[in-house]
Amino acid sequence: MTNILKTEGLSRYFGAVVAAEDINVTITDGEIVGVIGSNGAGKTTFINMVTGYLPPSSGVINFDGQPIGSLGPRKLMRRGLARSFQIPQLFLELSVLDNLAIALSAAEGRQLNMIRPVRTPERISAADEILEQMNITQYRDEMVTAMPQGARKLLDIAIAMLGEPKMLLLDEPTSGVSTDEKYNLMDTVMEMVRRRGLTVLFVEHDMEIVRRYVTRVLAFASGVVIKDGAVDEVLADDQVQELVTGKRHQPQTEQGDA
Amino acid sequence: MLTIWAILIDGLIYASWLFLVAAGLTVIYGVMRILNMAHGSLYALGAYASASSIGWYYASGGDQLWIAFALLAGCAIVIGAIAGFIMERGILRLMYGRDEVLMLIVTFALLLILEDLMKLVWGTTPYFAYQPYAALGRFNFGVLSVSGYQIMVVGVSVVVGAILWFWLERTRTGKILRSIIHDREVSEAMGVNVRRMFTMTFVIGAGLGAIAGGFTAPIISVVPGIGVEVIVVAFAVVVTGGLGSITGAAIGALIVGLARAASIHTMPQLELFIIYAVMAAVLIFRPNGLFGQATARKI
Amino acid sequence: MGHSLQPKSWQRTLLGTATSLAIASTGIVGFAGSASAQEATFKVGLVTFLSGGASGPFGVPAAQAAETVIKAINEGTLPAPYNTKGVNGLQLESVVIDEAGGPTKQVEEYRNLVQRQNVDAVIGYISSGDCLAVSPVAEELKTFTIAFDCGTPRLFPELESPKYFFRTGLDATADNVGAAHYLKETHPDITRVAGIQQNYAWGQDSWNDFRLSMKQLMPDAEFVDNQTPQIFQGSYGTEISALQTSRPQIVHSSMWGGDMEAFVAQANVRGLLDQATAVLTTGESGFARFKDQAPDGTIIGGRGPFGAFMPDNDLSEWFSKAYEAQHGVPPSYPSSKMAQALLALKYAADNSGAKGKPSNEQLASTLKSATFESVSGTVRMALAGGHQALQPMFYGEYHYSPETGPELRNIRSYAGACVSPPDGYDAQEWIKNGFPEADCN
Amino acid sequence: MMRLQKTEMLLVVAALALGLSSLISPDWLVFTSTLAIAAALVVMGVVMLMRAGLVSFGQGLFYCIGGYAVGLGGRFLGVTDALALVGMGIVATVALAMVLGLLLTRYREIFFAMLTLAFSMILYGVLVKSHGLGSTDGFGVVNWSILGYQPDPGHESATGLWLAIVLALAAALFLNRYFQSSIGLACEAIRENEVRVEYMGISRRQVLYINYVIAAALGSIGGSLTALTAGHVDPTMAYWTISGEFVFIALLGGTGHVAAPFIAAFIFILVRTYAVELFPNSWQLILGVVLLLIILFLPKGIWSLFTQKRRAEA
Repeated sequence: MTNILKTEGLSRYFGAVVAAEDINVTITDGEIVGVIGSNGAGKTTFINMVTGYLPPSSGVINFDGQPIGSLGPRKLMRRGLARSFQIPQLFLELSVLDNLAIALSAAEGRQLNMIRPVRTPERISAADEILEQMNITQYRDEMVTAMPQGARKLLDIAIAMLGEPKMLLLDEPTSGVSTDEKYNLMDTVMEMVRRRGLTVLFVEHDMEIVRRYVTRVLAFASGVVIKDGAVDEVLADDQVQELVTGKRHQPQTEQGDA
Repeated sequence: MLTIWAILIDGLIYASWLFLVAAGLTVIYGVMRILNMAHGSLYALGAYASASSIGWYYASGGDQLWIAFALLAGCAIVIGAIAGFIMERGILRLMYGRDEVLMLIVTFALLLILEDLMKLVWGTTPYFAYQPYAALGRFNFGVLSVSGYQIMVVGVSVVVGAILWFWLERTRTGKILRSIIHDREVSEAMGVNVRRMFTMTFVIGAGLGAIAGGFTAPIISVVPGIGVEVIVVAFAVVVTGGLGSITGAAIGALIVGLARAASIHTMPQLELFIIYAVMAAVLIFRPNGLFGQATARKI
Repeated sequence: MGHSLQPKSWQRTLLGTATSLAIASTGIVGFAGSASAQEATFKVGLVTFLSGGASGPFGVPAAQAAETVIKAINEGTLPAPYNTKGVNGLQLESVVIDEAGGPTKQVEEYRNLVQRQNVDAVIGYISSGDCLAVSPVAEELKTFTIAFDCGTPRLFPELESPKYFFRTGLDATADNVGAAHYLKETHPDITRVAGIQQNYAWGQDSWNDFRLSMKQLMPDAEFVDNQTPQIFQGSYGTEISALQTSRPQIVHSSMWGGDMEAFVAQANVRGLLDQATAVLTTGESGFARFKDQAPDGTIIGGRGPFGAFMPDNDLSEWFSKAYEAQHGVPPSYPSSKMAQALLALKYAADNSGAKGKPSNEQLASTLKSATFESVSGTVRMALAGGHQALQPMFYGEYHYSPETGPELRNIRSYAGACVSPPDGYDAQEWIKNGFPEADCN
Repeated sequence: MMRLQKTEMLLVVAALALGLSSLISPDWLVFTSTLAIAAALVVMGVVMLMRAGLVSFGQGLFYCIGGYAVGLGGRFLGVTDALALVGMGIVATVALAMVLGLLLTRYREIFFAMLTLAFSMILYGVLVKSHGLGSTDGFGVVNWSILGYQPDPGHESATGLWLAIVLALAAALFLNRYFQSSIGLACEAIRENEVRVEYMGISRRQVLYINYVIAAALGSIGGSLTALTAGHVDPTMAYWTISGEFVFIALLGGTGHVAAPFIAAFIFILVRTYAVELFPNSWQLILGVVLLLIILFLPKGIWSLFTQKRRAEA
């Protein structure tokens, strides 16, 4: 079992605001790790740094054995680091099929073609297959705007999984999804994850989901990892209960990385 | 040495004029995210209003300078505000939420319309209201001379700038406006009546454009097309300084003004594109202008 | 861009647009139909600026002059020799087109006039660019065309063997050669000369011609500065200080219209015109409006014997009266030049010897090298192989008093042969070589 | 796929129809059509940029270079073959666009618009200053031939129209494919959401760069055709109001389909011609009102009238 992701002294400040401080995390291949913490605890900041969207103020990130240095999301994606988003990042004015078609075409990793149609038979069937697995086929030719939140989340995650990533970061996959959809959604996602044998790191507010799907948990509070360990142990921790699973909330600092 | 003084003086004078022209543009953009191409037409409108009113006043035997100035400023502001109100309520209102650049085109259409409307109202013969300009005489520094009126314009633009700054930074309305500038959704959520603020902002911005025209009228001869000439220059200033920032507009105006004065005194042949060169140069090093903030999408 | 609309509204719009398109298309057909069959009348296209900065000082006065003259032509109320109704008996009908939009658009509009509107002749063009672009088309379409104002000396040199294209005015060379002559006679001992020109071809050509002429006529004069503000800039504060720092005695300017008037007013207030005398090659167009803004002694020209420089004769007398009666102001030079072009058309038509409507060929051959009476006196089409007028150039000093109003003093005229290069000479070469074949007495 | 083929066939048919109509239609209409097609080519470029979410207020830059390439090539290099002249324009334009593109692909929205405007205004300034090229008056274009065939006087316009049609058809067929292609779609994706595009592993700047350069080339072709047809070039081609006109036409047609720019250009030029003629004093007003109505009722342009139905089925 090798480390796939390793951060050392990872910190990020927005002016005086501490968004993340001295985060040292090691994720080994095949792990499914949950990240919990109240709003502004630094979860998304952490993911943004790891995926190269947000340069750290200090610290080192190693992915798959090499430091990511100043690589951006694009280069990291090519190295096998994919992510989904808290707010699904989709092409709203394009059809669902086109969203997948462009993603598939990008995932092939070749120079984009300017004459051959993006909707090749192969890509169409591949897209249909994905829509099948996510059972959102009915939206195939709709614009994304026509899809409910849950379906958008699924599509967002599906797109993240294209291009054979080694590791997948899910940013609050169930936020904004109705409680009855949640579990189907997570089941579908986890099914696909298992089939691909991905390492997953996912941010989650819903402790039920966390209990159910992860083996290990990182608890964030005001930018610091206050606890890192097995699910039950972490969720049982008083500090965690006070700062995270409790009702206490801190002001939004995530404006910063916006 | 002489030239350097000349450059500084002329640069300052031109900069203050630029600021007058650009202020309304940047206020409107800052709050409403509309780059108002019709701003030039509002400027022309103000110029026509003040030129014709002053012309009428002197023609009917008036000779009180202060009345002339009262007329000049008054007519310009009033007509500008009215036009602004009509434009905002009549047309822009129907377009809110549309793409930023589409709004640019909408105001481009307004520009075309206003240009012809003004022609229908005022005809095409030049209006010439030189009396106030002549009345303030000049100050001589050796061979150099500065017209009193130009100095007054400098004063006017300083005052306008100060008022704007106070209004935005020190008043309650200003606070609300800044909240809108910072994040429209949130302030809407916090129950700010954004639409009313928009109307107010646009009317004020339009008024500013008209004032600029009003105070320029006595210097120039007011003819069709003067509006179109100032738009791009004003744009350049505002973009250089950073869209939506009063300070930016002021600094941008100074930079452009001095650069232009310098080129006219030293190498006149560059004058035609010095403004664009400055803008391009600034944008290359500060992609959002000197005081502009980058806005990235939240994820 | 934008966002989708509700089906209802777009269906409505669909209908709306469809119908409007239908109307438009029928409109086209309608026009195509009505365009032909214009026998009883002679249809002339008038192209002049109706929008933009050139409309006020030039375009509209010219259009108003056309209105006045065409009315008189059709009523036969012009003085002799034009006291017959219409042109060669045909009522004159005019189509007015805005010259704004640049040469490409003007070429398009010209073709529309000739090929769709079926005009029998075209009179117009203030912008040199438009003249240069339209003249070859006129020749290609074999349509009798008179340029009434545009001043570029390149016009005929670039149009080899013109047949249908005429210019009833002088080109810019004459303005500036004339100005130099006037300075030599009236200000023999000046040494420091500066200039301020709008930054485009007209300004650049004018300054070149003036500079070269001065080198010939007043070799001691030194050129201390030339400012080139953008056209329609309006405010010239910086340029004026730049000029002041170079301490000129003469400031030559080919600026026209609002720009010229604004510059004069500003330079006057700033004291530049106390230090230096302005020479305004197009100053006449501001004659009626300067009031006390132009200091006495300011030297102004009218691009020939036009406007205030019109000689006293029946035609000019009639024209000044009729124009002022109808439009409230005395005619400025663009008005006179338009009148002259229309008179040239009437002359060509009346003397074409044609039965009914004269052909383009008849009109062209009649006007070629012709001599006709005009508001500016007797005009000889003696340049460019008979396609351009040869006329004297006038300059004078502007004086104003509230009582008597504006007046011209110390007017001097220079024979056409003195200020215009003979055929076969490039204008600038002609000046550089010391005005060969010029006849200045 | 099927629809694609159909579009292409329709384009070819339309082109042939237009070309043949030139045999019967009056000369002014032939001339106007040629100018409309030339404008449409430039507008295609504007549309390409719009699909990527960028509005250029400086497409006149390339339009002007195309025009001047024709003028200068004929005048100073003695080139008279129309295709060669157009080609020179394209080469010059692409060279410049490849430099500017490096910078411009970093900018969006207003800043892109203003920078493009600035660059074309700088060219305008340079041309106005270049006295040898006639400054603002510009200069005439020499009589041109095409592949050795010298159109005899009076028939230039017909030949010009055919040339325009051929070039425009080629461009349209290419763009039709391009819009369906990976890069074409990537452009729309960038307009919609750049963050996702980056996370997909697509280089935004590379895509925008390619898109920008192609758009520039189209602008140049349009300029060259205009110069060949009108027989005159002058700096106004680079003035910002001209670029504004192209944006105007682009909005009029909408970004929905390659045919839209052509329809829009025809409508625009006809509306303007009749407005200028019927209301010589207020034609700008009419254009303004038309533009407002379009934006108000057809935010996706005239083409949206045709597409509403297809969207539903597709």
